[in-house]
Amino acid sequence: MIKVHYFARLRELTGKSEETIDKDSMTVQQLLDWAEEKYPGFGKDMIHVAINEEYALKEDTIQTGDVCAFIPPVSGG
Amino acid sequence: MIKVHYFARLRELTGKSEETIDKDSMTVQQLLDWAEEKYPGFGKDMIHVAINEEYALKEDTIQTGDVCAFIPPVSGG
Amino acid sequence: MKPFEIVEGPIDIQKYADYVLHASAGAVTIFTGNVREWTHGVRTLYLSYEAYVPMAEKKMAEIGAEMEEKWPGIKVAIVHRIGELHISDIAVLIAVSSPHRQAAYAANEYAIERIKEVVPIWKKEIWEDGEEWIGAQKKYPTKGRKLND
Amino acid sequence: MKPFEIVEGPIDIQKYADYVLHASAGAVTIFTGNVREWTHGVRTLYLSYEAYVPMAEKKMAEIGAEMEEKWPGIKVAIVHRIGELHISDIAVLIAVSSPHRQAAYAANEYAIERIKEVVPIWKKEIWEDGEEWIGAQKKYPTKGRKLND
Repeated sequence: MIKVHYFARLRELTGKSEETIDKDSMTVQQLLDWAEEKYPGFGKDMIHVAINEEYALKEDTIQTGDVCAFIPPVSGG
Repeated sequence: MIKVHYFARLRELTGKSEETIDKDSMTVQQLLDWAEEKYPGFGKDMIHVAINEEYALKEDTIQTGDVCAFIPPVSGG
Repeated sequence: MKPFEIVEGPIDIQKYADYVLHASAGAVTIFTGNVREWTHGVRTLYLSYEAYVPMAEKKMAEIGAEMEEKWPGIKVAIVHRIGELHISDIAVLIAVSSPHRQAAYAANEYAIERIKEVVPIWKKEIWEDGEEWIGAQKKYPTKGRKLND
Repeated sequence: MKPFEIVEGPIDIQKYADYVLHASAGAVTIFTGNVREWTHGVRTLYLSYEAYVPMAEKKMAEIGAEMEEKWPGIKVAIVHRIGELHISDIAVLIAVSSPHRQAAYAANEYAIERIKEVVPIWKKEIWEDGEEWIGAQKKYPTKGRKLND
């Protein structure tokens, strides 16, 4: 089970703040591909993924129990 | 009559905040020479003079009625 | 208060100024990013900020640690507000104290640049004729403006 | 309050932040110069500031005018306190608002440099073992330190 958070444009696109994926393990790239397929217009090329509140690389592996977040381009400040 | 103000170290050296000089006209250089002679240790080489609240040059002329101030090196901030 | 925090209400400048001040501090710089009504001729009605709160606070604390390493002796607080913000409201505040002023200025400006790069906070601008999430992505070129660019 | 003023009591940061803020301001920078207890290993007990008040206010206003010419669209307030100041008291405050942040930082830093050059204000440092008027003159090399150097 992998938990994912959606924020800002992605929260509005998906219509949800978070959901749980029933997988034991996947790479960040696989997570992005999954999201793009499930939510057309997701825009995975512009989105970073955080695993347990830390930015991850596309080849990093997500394990069951991890909390992930899709991070679209930030605009704080 | 020319009025002069003393501040900071000069106020303590002269023992006064201001005084009036009984002259109709003098240059800034003459005013500095006058002060150095009257108050040994005045340090005229490091002191600017303001005439009516504006920095003046040594060759500028002070007229009767002007208000002057000796401005030692500033240290605000 | 926490020195690196996301808040949902108004930001009180004095509170953060007091936090960074101490007996060895000769200079304090405070930056506030405020909601501006007009940007390139477009009128903003209000902004809506959203954050990934725990990660945002963690990233702000990391920026603070970077700053204290680059400018030893400084003390830092960073706060960002989320929710609906109106004209002139403070969205972000950075307070830095330092023995000497140069570090206080340089570190403060470094902080806002880093915040805009790495802290997971998003801004939606609401205009009279529409709204949009602001970000650096290529999809938003025509309206992709930033608060304090 | 006046936007360029010498005061004899504590300086309230919020008052000057409020003064410079307006609907087109996206950024505000505030600098405070505070009395520091330790400078190069020497302990300051307190400071005493003296000003040629009317000329000081005039010179601060001139600095503000220079700034508004160099960075159009900014709004500025400068206040300096005189009298006896104790550790952590604010001696000088500069508040600058601007549509964009870069000008707010640059203009603020410009202001403090100019204040230290041209505004007729003098500081006396009082230590445990003595006191001295601080200034740039050659006669004070060994103890000629500045508040925010």
